[in-house]
Amino acid sequence: MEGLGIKQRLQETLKSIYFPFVAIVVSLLIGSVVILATSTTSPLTAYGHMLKGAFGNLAAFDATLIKAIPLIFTALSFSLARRSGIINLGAEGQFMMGALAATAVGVATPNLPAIIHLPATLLAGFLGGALVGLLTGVLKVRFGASELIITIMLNYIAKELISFFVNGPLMDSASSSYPQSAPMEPSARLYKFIPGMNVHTGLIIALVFIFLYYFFLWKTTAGFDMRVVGFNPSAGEYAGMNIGRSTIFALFLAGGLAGLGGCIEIIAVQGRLMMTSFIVPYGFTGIAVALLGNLNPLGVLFSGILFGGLSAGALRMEVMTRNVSSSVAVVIQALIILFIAGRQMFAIKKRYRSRSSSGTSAGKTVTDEAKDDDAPLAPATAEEGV
Amino acid sequence: MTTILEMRNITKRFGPVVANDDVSFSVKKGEVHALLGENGAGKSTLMNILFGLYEQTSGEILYKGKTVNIRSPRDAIHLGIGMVHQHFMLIPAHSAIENVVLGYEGNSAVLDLKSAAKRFTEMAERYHMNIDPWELVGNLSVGQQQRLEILKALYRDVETLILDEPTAVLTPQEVDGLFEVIRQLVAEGKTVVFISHKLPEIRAICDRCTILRRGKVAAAGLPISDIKDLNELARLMVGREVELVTEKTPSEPGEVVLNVENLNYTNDKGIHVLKDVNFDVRAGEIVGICGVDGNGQSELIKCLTGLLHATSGKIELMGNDITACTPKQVLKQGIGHIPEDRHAMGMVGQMNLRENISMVDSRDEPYSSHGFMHWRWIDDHSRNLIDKFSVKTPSIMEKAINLSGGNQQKLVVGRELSRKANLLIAVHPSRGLDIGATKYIQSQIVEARDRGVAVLMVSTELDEILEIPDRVLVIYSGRILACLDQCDCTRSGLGLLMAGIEDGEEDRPA
Amino acid sequence: MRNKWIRMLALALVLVMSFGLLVACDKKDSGSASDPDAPKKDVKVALILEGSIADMSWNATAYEGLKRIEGLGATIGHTENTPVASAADAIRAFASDGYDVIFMSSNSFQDVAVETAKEFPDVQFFLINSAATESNIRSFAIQDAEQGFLMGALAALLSVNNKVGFIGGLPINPIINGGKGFEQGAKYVNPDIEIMSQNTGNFDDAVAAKELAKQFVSEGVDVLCPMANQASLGVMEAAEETGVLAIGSGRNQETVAPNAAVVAIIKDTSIAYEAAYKSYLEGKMPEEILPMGAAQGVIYIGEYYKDDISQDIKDKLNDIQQKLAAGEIKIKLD
Amino acid sequence: MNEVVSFFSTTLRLATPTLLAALGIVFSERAGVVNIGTEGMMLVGALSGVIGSYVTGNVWLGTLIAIVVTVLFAAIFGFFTVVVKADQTVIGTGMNLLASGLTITVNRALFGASTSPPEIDKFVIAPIPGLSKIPVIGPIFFNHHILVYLAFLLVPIAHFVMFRTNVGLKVRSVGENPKACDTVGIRVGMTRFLSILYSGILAGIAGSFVSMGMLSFFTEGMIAGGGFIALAAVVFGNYTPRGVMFSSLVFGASNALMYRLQALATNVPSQFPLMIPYVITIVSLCIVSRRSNKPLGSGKPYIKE
Repeated sequence: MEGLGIKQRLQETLKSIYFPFVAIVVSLLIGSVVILATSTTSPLTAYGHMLKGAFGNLAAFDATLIKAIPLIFTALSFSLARRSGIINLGAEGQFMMGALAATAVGVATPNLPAIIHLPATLLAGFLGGALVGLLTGVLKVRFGASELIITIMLNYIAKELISFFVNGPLMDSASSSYPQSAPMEPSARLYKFIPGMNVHTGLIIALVFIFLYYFFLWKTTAGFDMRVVGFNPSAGEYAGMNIGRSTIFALFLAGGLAGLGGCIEIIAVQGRLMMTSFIVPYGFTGIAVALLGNLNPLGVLFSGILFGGLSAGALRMEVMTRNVSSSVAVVIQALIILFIAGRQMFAIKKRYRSRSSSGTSAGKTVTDEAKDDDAPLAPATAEEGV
Repeated sequence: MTTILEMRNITKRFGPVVANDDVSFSVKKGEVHALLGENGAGKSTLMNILFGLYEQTSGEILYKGKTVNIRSPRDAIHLGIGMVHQHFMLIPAHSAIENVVLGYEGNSAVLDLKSAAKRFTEMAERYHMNIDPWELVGNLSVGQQQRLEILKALYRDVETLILDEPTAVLTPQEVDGLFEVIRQLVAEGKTVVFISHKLPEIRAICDRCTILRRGKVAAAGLPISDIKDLNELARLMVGREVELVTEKTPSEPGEVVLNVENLNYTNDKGIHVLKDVNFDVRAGEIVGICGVDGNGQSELIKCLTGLLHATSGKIELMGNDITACTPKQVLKQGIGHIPEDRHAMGMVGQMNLRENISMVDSRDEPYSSHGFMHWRWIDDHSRNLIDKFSVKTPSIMEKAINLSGGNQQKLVVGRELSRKANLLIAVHPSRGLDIGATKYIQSQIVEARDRGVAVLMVSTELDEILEIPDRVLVIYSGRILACLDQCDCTRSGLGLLMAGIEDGEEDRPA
Repeated sequence: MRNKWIRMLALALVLVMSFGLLVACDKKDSGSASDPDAPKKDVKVALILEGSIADMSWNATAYEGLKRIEGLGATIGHTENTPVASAADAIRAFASDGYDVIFMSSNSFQDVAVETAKEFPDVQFFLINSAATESNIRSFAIQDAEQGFLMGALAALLSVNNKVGFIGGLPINPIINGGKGFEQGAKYVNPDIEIMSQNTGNFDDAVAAKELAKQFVSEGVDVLCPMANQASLGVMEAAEETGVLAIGSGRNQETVAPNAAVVAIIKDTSIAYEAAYKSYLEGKMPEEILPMGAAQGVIYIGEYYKDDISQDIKDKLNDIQQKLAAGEIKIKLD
Repeated sequence: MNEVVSFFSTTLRLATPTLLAALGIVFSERAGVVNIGTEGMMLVGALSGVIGSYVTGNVWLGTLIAIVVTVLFAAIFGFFTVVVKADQTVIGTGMNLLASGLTITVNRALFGASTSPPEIDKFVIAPIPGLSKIPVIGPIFFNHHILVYLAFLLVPIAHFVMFRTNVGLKVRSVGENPKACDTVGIRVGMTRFLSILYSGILAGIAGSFVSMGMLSFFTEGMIAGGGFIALAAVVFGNYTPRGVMFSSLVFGASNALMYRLQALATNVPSQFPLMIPYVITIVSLCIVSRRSNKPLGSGKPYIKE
């Protein structure tokens, strides 16, 4: 940033932390009421377990990282689409289809060297999701159909397709009649890479894609076009950009990111595709991660880790307390989504109410951060001042 | 005459911006009171406070002698205040009568649109305004929409009517009709606040005027009859002597840059918007397209820039057929385009200046190569550009939305002029700008012409049309009615043409 | 003005919540399963469930089994709705908290459990419906097919139209095997019987199960057998409304079908859990996969809800159950 | 013949929850609110209806309680979208998640985890005397739960309210051009908020119809996408009550067809019939989206300067 001193940078950082912090605190407070009302455990104890399970020690952080990886991918998927002016509620289905395509490649060809097999599997995962995104994009652009409903419907269809494949063509014939695929070939798997930790190389891939997300949107012309179109489609059209193509391409990439996440989840964590591989709503949680991260690359990384921690911590909370059910963690997650999306609520509104007679204003308040958001979260109709 | 309305010491801040600074304003019953000022002087803000759309930071309002607390338009309407906004507040998808009764407090739970339409029609006839109450607003002309807006206010029995820049979109003849209505309203004892920055109109219709300059009162309650020289008003409004004319030498037209032949365009609703449009623009000349908004200018420009595709006909740029080109291809051919609405098209408010500057040429060298942006070069280029076009901004990393309207337009104009364009299309280049910025941008356009650029300018402002172009085309209902040399143009002649009366040429001086 | 209102509301919210939290601090934490001061004499047993303990079937009986183990003096803990992706973490969380025995309630967990069990050689793992046996892993296989077989046999015995229907939920292993057993059971009684069998693809959507059941009835099915966890209730209700008979696959399903429900063929996995735990206490755990079916008392015929079932039918069914238990009837599962 | 009767009767029954919820959404959509959270509202309605019926012993009182609770839940949605002006889609998604977590938590806290469903008073089939005896027509149209009749009776009423009354005009206008409404003294936020509450009422009724009419108990996650289908029905029905009725019937029929196919073609993998409603939704959206009554201000919060 030009002309910003250290103090201002610090202020900027504080401002960017303020909203997520307040949102999380308020969510936890309301969550504590739910815990109080429905169990005999003290919320402080429950949250203590949660914190410990998320960041308490290296092993906890390890678990947190593993859970953060798929969320980072679905969050990148939502963020990329959102930056292009599209709301992608389909990361869920794209995630599944990526996993499905990756499984098909990952189990199909034994005796392939990993150097070929692994990239092929990752590519299949990417394409599996990307094609679903592409379909959404084409339907939206060609027929003007709302991507909200299309993506939701495609999520259900993806779920049925998974069910069909693991009960049919991809069913593991060798071991049993279980509705699950054969295990991924060792050559198509990702492994641990830090001694003493369980986190797998998917973490590196996630970091690479966070960088690529940044690089693509801010350093390439295609990404630049996408951001212009996302903020203001008519400006994009005026500037010679092809809105339809940009939309389709954005959904293709967004789908691919989600698909890659699904692929990595299977080849690194679950080992084979099952009916029950997708109980966790990776796609919908990704929305929260993306929003909490303000659609920014580093933001997505940190909020991904936070949500990974929430999930790992919730598990520990459930393990350690007898009667706090995991649904409480779902409630807390939902509350975080609500309060992050509604973070304007916590803005310290100075500039509209100041009745002081001093001529100069106290400079930008936190309100500005919420209003002049860097990300295109502000609705298009927001009237633009005077 | 008694004072009906008094606004005392109104101050309104938007963050660090002070839009109204200790403004006092008083209107007498039964007068037409002009609120005069440049764009951005705070006229609309003040009236929006009066109408309850904004809340003042401090100050009080008295209506009929009583302090009133107007917190929403509902309160204003209760008091008998009506407002016709510059941008019409109508719903195109609804019928005229639905728009009229919308929000009317006398509505019964089940709407009786028939009797409402009867009352509406009687009222319309009284003021000689004919509007079919059952027509969809989307199908009404701009002039009809404005009349509908006035009737909508009158339907609510207002005593005080605020008209915010009512003449901006009207032909001179429609303006005359509007003035008739205003006179009739005053004759019935109603009070009118007339917001404008057009001095002749003020003199024609208003009794007194209050002048705002940069949010402060420059003159309060000045009787119009006392004013002898319009320049005096202009000086009060701008705060300095205004050069009302942009310096310009006669043009030296060169080869044909843009040639449009028999262009027709029919939109998806099946309306024939452009009819056999023919004209050309030569290097080193400015061709102005003059006409009331909504007569096909937008569509014409969109056809030229590839945003729409003509139904038939041909567009040639430097001898190349660009009729079927995409916007990208057209831009490559060398067209600079200052779009009609910079917020909607010309810029991205949430992006910073350097991004806005690279928006149009992002795919081409030196902005980028092989798909990667060259931010370092763009930064240098951006700094040069904001220097050259005196865009006031703290840095090129500032978001465009944080700039004032004038600086935003300078940014867009600067960007388009700095492109290597053979043809510059400038649509309403000075709309919404103060006189200073207007003159600056106009001079930049003239300078581009002098460099040999062909310029096509669209404007609704007669002052601008009379001053800047070398040739003037008048467009009406999708047809080019006339092509006049600048010296052949008169205000009344253009006015008649803009209203679709082709005989207007007879009026031109010999 | 409105902004002020929002802020006040938000502040009030925060205040109320903080107050709630303060009050909460006073509350004694009686829920925590871990008690660091407790002597290490009692056994700690954990159960990792893939589904919800409110599913009235598979996971519910598993949880019941855990409760039985608690009755034997163990300290217990569980996680439900645990995705495969979290199974390893759940194992680590329990193991590092000093749990001695961990039950994994689904075959989905097999790969993860085998992998993670290596990290905790001192912890005894029991995998349900799995084929894995390692030094600290024992598996037992619930004979879902036997449950289906008994349901099919009884359905065929009761059917007047010679047409019986099986409605499964999510097509996962126990359900699929149950369906296979159902067909063979029905054919065992009556080789000419017509069988309709379908999965709704879902354990949540009771409406789907109910509508599918009604379709079955309109096709002439007169005995309905659900195996769809909580969605089974929909099938029972469909039977009640259409006046056909229904055979439950778990306890409590009959409450919505007082007239239609004949009996429940119960797959009481809690017995299996208890048996496995006992074998652990006794230190006598066979290496082969433990079958848990009719022979072990895991799968049995519940109490008849209807009085008008002839003794002849009851006897025939009991006979089949004994044959299953004795291994005289083999169910093919490929 | 019997099969035809059963097919159409099933269609009407299955269309009802969609229709009820969609008749609520159609108003909130017209007011410019995209209510993705309907799924969650229906879930809340389903549980609170069962609780209400269990506590009061009366299905109507239960429904009333469902309405009250769902309206409170809808008020949270309204608070975030209208007052705080947050993104409607994201808030809706959050509401769905909240509903799924809360209903599980509350259901367990009240009824325990693994017991039999509580016995409640439920809606019974109410054949219309006389009419239900007409062959073919009778069993198809006049042999249903009262809420089925109510849902279809509500269609002309909703149509009348939307297009003939002052309230309807306000609602339609607020979605098209909120600023214009503001300038004629209509409280945009209040209108939107109330239309959200209204959609909450109907989502509550729809939810209680699922848990107490189609079934007689609550199970976790029982709405299973019904709210999203209702949302799609509004878009497919082109934002009019009559259109919504038509599209609800199409979805009802496609579901009925799906069950029928499942029952008949037992060797077709069950997954493909299960996809039918979703595929039909996508295809139908592609067909109608070009000529849409979608309000111009749809999905955008109105921010007054």
